Amino acid sequence: MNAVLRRVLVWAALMVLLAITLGAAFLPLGAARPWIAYGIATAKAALILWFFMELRREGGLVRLAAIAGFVWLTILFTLTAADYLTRFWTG
Amino acid sequence: MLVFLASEVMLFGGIFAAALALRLEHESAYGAAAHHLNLWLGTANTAVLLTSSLMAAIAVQAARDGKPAWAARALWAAVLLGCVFLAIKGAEYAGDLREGLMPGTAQAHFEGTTQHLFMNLYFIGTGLHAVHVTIGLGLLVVAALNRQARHDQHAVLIGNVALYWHLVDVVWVFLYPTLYLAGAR
Amino acid sequence: MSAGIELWPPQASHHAEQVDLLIGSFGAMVWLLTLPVFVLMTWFTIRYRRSHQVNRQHAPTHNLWVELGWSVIPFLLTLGFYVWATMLFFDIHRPPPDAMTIHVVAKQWMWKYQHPEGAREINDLHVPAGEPVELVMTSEDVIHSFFVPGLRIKQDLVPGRYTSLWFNASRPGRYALRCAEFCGTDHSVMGGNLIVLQPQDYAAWLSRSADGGLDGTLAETGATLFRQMGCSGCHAAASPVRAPALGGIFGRPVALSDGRTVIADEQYLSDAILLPNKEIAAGYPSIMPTYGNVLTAEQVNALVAYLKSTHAAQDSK
Amino acid sequence: MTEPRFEHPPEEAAISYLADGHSLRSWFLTTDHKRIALLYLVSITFFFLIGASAAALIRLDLLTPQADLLTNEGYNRAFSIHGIVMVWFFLIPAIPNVLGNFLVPIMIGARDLAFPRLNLLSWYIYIFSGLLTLYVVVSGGVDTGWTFYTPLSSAYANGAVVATIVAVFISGFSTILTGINFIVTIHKLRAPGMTWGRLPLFIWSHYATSIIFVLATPVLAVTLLLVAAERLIGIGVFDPRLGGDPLLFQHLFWFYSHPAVYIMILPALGVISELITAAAHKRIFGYWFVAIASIAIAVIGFMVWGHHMFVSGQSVYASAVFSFLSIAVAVPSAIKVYNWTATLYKADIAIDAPLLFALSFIGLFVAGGLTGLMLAMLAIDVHVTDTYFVVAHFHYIMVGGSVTAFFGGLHFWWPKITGRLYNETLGRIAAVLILVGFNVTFFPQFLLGYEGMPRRYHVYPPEFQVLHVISSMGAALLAVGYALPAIYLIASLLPGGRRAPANPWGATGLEWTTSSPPPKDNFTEQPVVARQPYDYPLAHPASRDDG
Repeated sequence: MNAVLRRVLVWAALMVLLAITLGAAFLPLGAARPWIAYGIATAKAALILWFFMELRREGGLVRLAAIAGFVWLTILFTLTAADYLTRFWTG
Repeated sequence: MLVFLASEVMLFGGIFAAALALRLEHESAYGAAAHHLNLWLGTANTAVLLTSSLMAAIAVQAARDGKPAWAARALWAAVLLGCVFLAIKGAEYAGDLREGLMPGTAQAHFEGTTQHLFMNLYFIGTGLHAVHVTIGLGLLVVAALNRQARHDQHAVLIGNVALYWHLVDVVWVFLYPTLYLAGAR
Repeated sequence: MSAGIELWPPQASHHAEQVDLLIGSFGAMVWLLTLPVFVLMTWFTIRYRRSHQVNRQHAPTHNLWVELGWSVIPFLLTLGFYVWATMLFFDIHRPPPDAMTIHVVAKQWMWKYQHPEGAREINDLHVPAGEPVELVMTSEDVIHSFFVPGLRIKQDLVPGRYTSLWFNASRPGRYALRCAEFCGTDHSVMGGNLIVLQPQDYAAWLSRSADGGLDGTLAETGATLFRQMGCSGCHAAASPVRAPALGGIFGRPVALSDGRTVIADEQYLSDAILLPNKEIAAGYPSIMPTYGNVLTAEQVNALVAYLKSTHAAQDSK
Repeated sequence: MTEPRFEHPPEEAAISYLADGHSLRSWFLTTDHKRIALLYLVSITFFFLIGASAAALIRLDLLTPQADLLTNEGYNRAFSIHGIVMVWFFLIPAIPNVLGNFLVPIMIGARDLAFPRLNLLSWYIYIFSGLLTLYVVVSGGVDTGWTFYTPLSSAYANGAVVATIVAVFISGFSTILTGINFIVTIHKLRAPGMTWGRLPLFIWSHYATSIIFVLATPVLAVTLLLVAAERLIGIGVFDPRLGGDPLLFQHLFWFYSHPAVYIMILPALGVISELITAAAHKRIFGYWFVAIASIAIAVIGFMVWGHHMFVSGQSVYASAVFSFLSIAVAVPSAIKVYNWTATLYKADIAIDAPLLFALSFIGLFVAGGLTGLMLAMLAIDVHVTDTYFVVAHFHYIMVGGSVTAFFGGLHFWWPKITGRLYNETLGRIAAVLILVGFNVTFFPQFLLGYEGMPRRYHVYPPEFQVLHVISSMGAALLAVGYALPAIYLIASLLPGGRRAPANPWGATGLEWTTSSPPPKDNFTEQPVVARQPYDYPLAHPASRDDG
């Protein structure tokens, strides 16, 4: 496939995701809403990383370096949230 | 370069963690505060930045294909879109200032403390992002002006600049739901 | 307490004895695991020094099972102590239901206490021996930490939040009480004594303090404030303003405007007074002004104690 | 002894890096990693002296229960400066930026780091932030402690808080750049044949350290930015009056600062692995376990920060999780200690100053590590946290561990760095003095802590005085121990100092195959690696006959 065309298609996919996430924000989905919003954001980030940042062309080590930051962020979020979510549980 | 980008990701990580904590602690007020942001400007900016990212990606490909003229055009398009992003951002800030939502200014008045806090976080988050956009723009301009870079079929300079630009984009992709979407209703 | 050197702090409660037992036995295990390392290290260094002719044949370079052994076995042993220590820790965060509540407010650089019967004191805290006491604590400025070495307990006091811990001091006496979290200029003199009295002495002390011209129990003080500060204007049952009636609210679930339900505990009530639009009760407009700049932390405590007492009144009806 | 692994270059063939230019310009604009390492050595020594002076004031003041030397504010400023300078301007850069900078390229057979100019830039950033810190010291200091806890730092503290925060913020960039430089260098510039399985353990530990540099430092940067913004324009993220949360600061701060402890200790572990094998003349026991343990410490080290917050009002369930993870991180550390001990078995040990430093390191590190394990136990931590027990614990790790390893490494590589031999007898005396002085200083603090002496106390109850006096006297002994090497190491540089051969210890490792001091490009020809690290002959020739 033509390299430029592929990028344009990825861009189109990003725009579709943007439309979906915007639409979903107005639906009465309750507690699921943030999950959907962040799920779509993750999907968009993955598209950018994989195609625009060309991780698809790279070896395992480079991919590892690229996602290391995100993995570490997950550690930060998970354990911080572990505090906030359970702080007011009474035992 | 990617190692440096991982470092940048962690820089924004602190902001996101603060937003997460705030949201967990002030569930309802967070959404109410976010509602005051202009969702449509935020959405438009997301589209602008994503498109700009596309241009940067095309520039890399064009350089690789030995089409320096196209590479330059794509880079300038990316720069232009980046400026549009900053312009929209500026208009948004100006609106916030008029409405008295700009912290630290004389007109500032908030409906309650959570909104105050949210707006502070919004300005720190988007401000830090805007600084990165500006740096990214500078890099893009350097790449666009550099003859050698355009003719380099390995696209080393353009490639790295584009990587940085994509990262700025990725950060925004997460700022958007954190700040704007949370308030949609 | 004799002057000069003191090598072990007094044990003022059963919990203190438990902690000492824990650290003693854990220390013993640690020595058992460490001593061989030190002995072998020294012995190897002397025996295999360069000038010494000994058999050095067949020195091993690796051994998976040995490696796994000395990683996993100490880890499992330590896990046993982890369970023990964690249970002790949970214990000091779960007060028995009959514990008496003393409010503690810290500020730079003093401790203020409010007894349920209305007695108030500064820096020195009197408590009865053999009775569980729960401390509900907050700070007016920076983070402080309530530390009684004799009880082996410590808890930070965070502005804007309530933290708590409980103890049951078994031996009457005076025990040092200190601030353990750096809190600015006079951090090191922010202390006092925990004075544990026999229950009858405590009762006598309470009545003496009451003679000092105090205005009733903490809940009564709160009731007065409830009127003075205008709370009753909106929150009384007959009020023209639409605001939730608060009689018996403590400990009840409250439905919020965003669909969640919370239990009205000390934290919720205090937040409702100081940060009123943090959590808005369902069906009511968000019109309450913040009292953050009007009330002191002690006055908030009194109001919460009052709301708590209405709970008790309604239950008895 | 060991056979030379490569053709030794003729001595006159290459000019040593020290002789290559003598102008100021040739030093201050150098991109040679070895010269930059020396620039760092001089600057961290300077900051060590500042931090040590603050420590001396503290220990003198604590000789008596009353305040007779410093005022309350003076004392608070003294320990804040002590902490800030020692952590960010001495301990963090000490081993990576001096020994690491010098040795990482040589050990892997490279001519320089991947980005030599970036390396120089990071030194300038470090110096700039250091000067800013000095400005804070002379302009009245700061009284927040090195931890900058909110809301004390953001709303209540006097003094130059913002300037200090900016200084630490800037120094972070220096750290990040060094980390990136090391990671890329280790990935891209290894000599032919230098596979991952042949890397010296020193390199493994620096690789792990660099990961922390890159991933943890930015979180500190943004956290400090938020504190400064809070102080300047009141953004309120940590301010309870706006609904912010002071504990969030602690989460973010310790997300950096606990891994920062591993930044200080991991390179030390790498140094010790080199010292032990060289002195023992034997292959390390369990190479892969020791190498992977470094990475494991770096990764798990990111998940234990909450153990600083057991009494902070953090959720008790989160505390239980953090307690468990903290116990888990002790496992890889223990593996290293056991492996070092096993390395000494049937070894051929030269009892020189570096080995003495290494053995004292192991003893002090074990003591510090095990008291750390006690602190990870929730119920024990509740009693001893924020007391002198914690103070003693982290000084065992950072001073007893890191600084001892730094001294050991400095002695071990001194002949390589300077081309001179120091006085071995004085070296041994210094090693013993430091070990004794250190224990006299800090062991009493464990007792003080358990008895209930909180940290950062300027005046204290009289029953604690005896232990405080012992501690202060130990500190004097320790000061002598640290001053002694400064004297004989500098003396070795004077004209007439004994010249070092290329390989004075008979050690393996690429750095010993080049001349002492190394030529500007490290090697006269590209080294090729064909053997395992620490490939010593299995037994000493003298003992083979009785086997």
